[in-house]
Amino acid sequence: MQREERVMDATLDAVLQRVVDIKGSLQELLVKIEREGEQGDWPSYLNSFSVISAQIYTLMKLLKNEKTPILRNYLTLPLQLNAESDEKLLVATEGRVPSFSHDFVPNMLRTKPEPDMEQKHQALEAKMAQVNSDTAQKQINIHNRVVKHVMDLVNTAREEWETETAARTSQPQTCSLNETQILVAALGTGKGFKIRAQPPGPSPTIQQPPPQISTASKAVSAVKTNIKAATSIHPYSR
Amino acid sequence: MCEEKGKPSIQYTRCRYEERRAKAAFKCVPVLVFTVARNVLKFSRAPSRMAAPEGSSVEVLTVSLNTLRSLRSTVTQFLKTLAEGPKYENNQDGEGDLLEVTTKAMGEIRNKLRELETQMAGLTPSSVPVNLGNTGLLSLDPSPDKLPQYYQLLDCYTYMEKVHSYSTTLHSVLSANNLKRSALSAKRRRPIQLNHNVPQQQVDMLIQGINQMFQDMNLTLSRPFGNNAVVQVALGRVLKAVVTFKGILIEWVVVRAHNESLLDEDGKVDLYTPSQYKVFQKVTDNANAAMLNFCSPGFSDLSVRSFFTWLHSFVSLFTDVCKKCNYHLHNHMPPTWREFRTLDPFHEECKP
Amino acid sequence: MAMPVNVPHVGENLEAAMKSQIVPDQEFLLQGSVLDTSLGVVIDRLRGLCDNADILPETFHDHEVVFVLKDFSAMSTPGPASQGVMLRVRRAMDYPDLPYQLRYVGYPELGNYPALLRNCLDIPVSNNVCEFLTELGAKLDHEFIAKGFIMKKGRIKVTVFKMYKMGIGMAKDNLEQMTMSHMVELSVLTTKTDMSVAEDLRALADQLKPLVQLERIDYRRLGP
Amino acid sequence: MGVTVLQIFPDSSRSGCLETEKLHKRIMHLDAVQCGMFTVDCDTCYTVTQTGNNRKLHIVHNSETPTTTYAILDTGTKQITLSADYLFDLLLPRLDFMYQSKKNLKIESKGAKYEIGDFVVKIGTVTMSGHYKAILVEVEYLPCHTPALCWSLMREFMQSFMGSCVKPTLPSYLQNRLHDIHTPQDTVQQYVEKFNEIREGTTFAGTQTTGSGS
Repeated sequence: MQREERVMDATLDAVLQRVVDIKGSLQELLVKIEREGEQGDWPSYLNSFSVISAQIYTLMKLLKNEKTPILRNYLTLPLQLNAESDEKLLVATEGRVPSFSHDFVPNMLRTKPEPDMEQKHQALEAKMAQVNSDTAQKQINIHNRVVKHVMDLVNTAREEWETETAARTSQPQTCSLNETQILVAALGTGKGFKIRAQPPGPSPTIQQPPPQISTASKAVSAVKTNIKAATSIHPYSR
Repeated sequence: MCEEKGKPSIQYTRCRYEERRAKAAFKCVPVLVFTVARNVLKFSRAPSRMAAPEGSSVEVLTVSLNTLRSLRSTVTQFLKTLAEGPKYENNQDGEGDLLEVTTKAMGEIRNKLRELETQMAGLTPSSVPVNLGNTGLLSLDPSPDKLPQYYQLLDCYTYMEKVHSYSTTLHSVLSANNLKRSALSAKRRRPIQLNHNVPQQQVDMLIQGINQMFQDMNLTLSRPFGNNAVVQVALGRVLKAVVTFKGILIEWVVVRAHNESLLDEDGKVDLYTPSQYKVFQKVTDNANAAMLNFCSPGFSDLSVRSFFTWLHSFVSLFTDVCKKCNYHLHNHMPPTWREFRTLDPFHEECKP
Repeated sequence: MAMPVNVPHVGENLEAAMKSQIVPDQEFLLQGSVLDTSLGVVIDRLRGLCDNADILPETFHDHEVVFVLKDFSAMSTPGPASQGVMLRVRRAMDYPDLPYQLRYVGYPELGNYPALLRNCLDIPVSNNVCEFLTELGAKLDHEFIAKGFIMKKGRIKVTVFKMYKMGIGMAKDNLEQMTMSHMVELSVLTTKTDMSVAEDLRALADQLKPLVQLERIDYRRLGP
Repeated sequence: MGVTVLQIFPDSSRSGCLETEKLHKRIMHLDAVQCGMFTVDCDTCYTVTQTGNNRKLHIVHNSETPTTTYAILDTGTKQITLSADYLFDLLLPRLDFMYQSKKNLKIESKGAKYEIGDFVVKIGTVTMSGHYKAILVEVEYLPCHTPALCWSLMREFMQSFMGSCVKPTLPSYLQNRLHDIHTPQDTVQQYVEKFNEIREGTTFAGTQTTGSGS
């Protein structure tokens, strides 16, 4: 019993901490929107959003954690109901809730269903009493079958959808290091450009005297070797 | 029995047929009305354009205006009948009556229209209608009451045209030798040509002709403002010029150096910016003077041609020496003046 | 004496500028590449990040000819004389009226900079530069075509382009692409005294992160 | 940019300032307006390699085109003029393994600039590493761009204040480019030509009464 309570306390503390974090980031974002408005920096907005979504994600993860007791199984019991304003509560909620009353938590303090809900409930009870048990059983069976069918449909749809999103979230390759290196080398040293088919003449757009081309291939080897040597000698590095 | 039954049925079908025809007629009424109204509008506008009618046709014009008026009233009558229904004077069968009245009215309209058309054919259009260019689109303004720009524009053009025609007539009268009767009558017989309002083709032809006259002078014609031409001149490697036309009259000339652009930053022809060089500022002044000197309303083709011949003589602006002082320079200027007839170069100060 | 002669001539101004180190001759550079298939995504992302997001990015189509200037007769001696200097001539094929660009790019500097730092001179020149360089003693090394987009964010220049080898006869449609990727370069020109802008460069690179890996790559350390 | 003609003004007194003073007075009589100064300077780089072909690279700046550097390569057989941004100067130290400048050959022409109508006259005193060498007069006629068209006109103008030292024939440089459009490069090349003459002439260019225009 003791242990369970301790776990509960710890969980609640953790949840509280996360919620405070989220609240903080939200406030930050609000202040930013307030202050910068449309002049705001797009990347910084993006940053804020990603921070918030990450925080929400950790909160959800915490709630789904196996060690976390299932909170919905616990009852919340109002211990004290007071219409008068409560100083401590006011401080605890940063001035938002002056008193713990029906106005703020109507559902939690409810002791009876709503009147029309109660009426409906009674009507159904009465109807149930009238129906023959055989027919009732049959109806229940049919209903179950239908529900099961629908469940199957939903499940298959979900599976399909999940595989699809999984395929999408696994980032497709957008860049390749190998290609980057090839390109950088080509840009830097002309590697890949120089080994080329001998053009029949000077390029028509930039005027070069034709003898230049024949010597170009000779220059290749020389430059290459020098580039390797260059790693040790940096004439222009300061 | 059979016959008796058949007869009413035939009658009945005839009735239906008439009815259908009438309905069909009514259906096309709006179209017809529209056409008629448009024609009426067109005709009514046409006479107002005839700014300078020939004396003899005034009567015809009055008659046709009268016909036009009666045509309009008939159409109004017809539309009124359509709107209010026929007047039940001998009202037995309503629909037949309406059909009858409208067909009658339409016949009358047709007659009037035909009459007007024949009269219109008798009228000779006074001149080429003013080519308004894009401003002509103003007439499409659906609410001219708010901004009567189009009509003001028309008035303005008409006024200008009158001024031009009067001045042209006056010019021919004044330039004629009054002592000779024959001169006067000969001038009167010539159709008066309005120089500022000529078809584009005529200007194109003229400029093309001049372009072929000189090898080293290159003329490019454009119409950046609709109807009126702007000619860009490149004369050898000496100078460039922009000549602005109004109809076939030269309005303005700007001369610039060979390396100065004829276009402004937006790529449009720059009509006004003067050259930054003093020589070409002087030449611009002289060219405008020459343009005015050569202008003669009766012989506009000739005046344009002689102006370009004169302008072409500047091909030797930097190489010619002054006819009088035999020097290139006077006041650090080459001879910027060309004599109108002989095209001899002179300095501004050595002008004869 | 007629008049005092005190026109500061051009060279003096430049020397003064050099002394106070305000000549923008340093370039920060980050390089990366993106596969052609993902080009659209990168362009969209960049449009969002860069200035003038509302208009389409400007395109360019350049022809680059690289010359090597060195003493070709004395090949054996070590040192800069045999190593030579690479001089790059760039020409906008889509805007023939623009001046040619002569570009000198130094070797990357050693040191812990956020981005690759190198000496860089961009000199607009008249269009007889190729003839000039040849007569100067330089030899044609290689040439290629670069086609792509250019954007800017503040002082940062962003180029995304594809390189093509020059095909036979160099017809416009006869281009052989280098790889299946577009090159992505972020660069900024700065002075020796102002290094702050490199951080901005890094930040922009981070915004592109999973799509493009932009790094300081020294081409001399790449494989053979 | 109009047509430019460069002329060495003979300076028999070898003092420089006396003659420029004289020109100044004469030109002021022609209603000239003095409008500032000008400088044209020229640095020359020589190939450092031992290989046969000696090339000269002249680096010229003209204060009329302050952001342009002219690099004129003289291979002996032909001249190529490159107009470049003045950043080109920063490139030169990177080429010093091939081309090195000799500081004592730095030569420049400095002086006053006058406007007379559409003419611009620049009277410059040429100094080589600080020593006075000669007087160079540059005359530009702005509205015209082809030497063939306006040479005789310009000759008349130049004779009006320089007298008989102006030869009736065109300078040889312009002779070859009679019908071309004149560019700033042509002006700079004429300067380089004159500078070379002045450098090579062991005596004062001014003492030769013929000048060296033709």
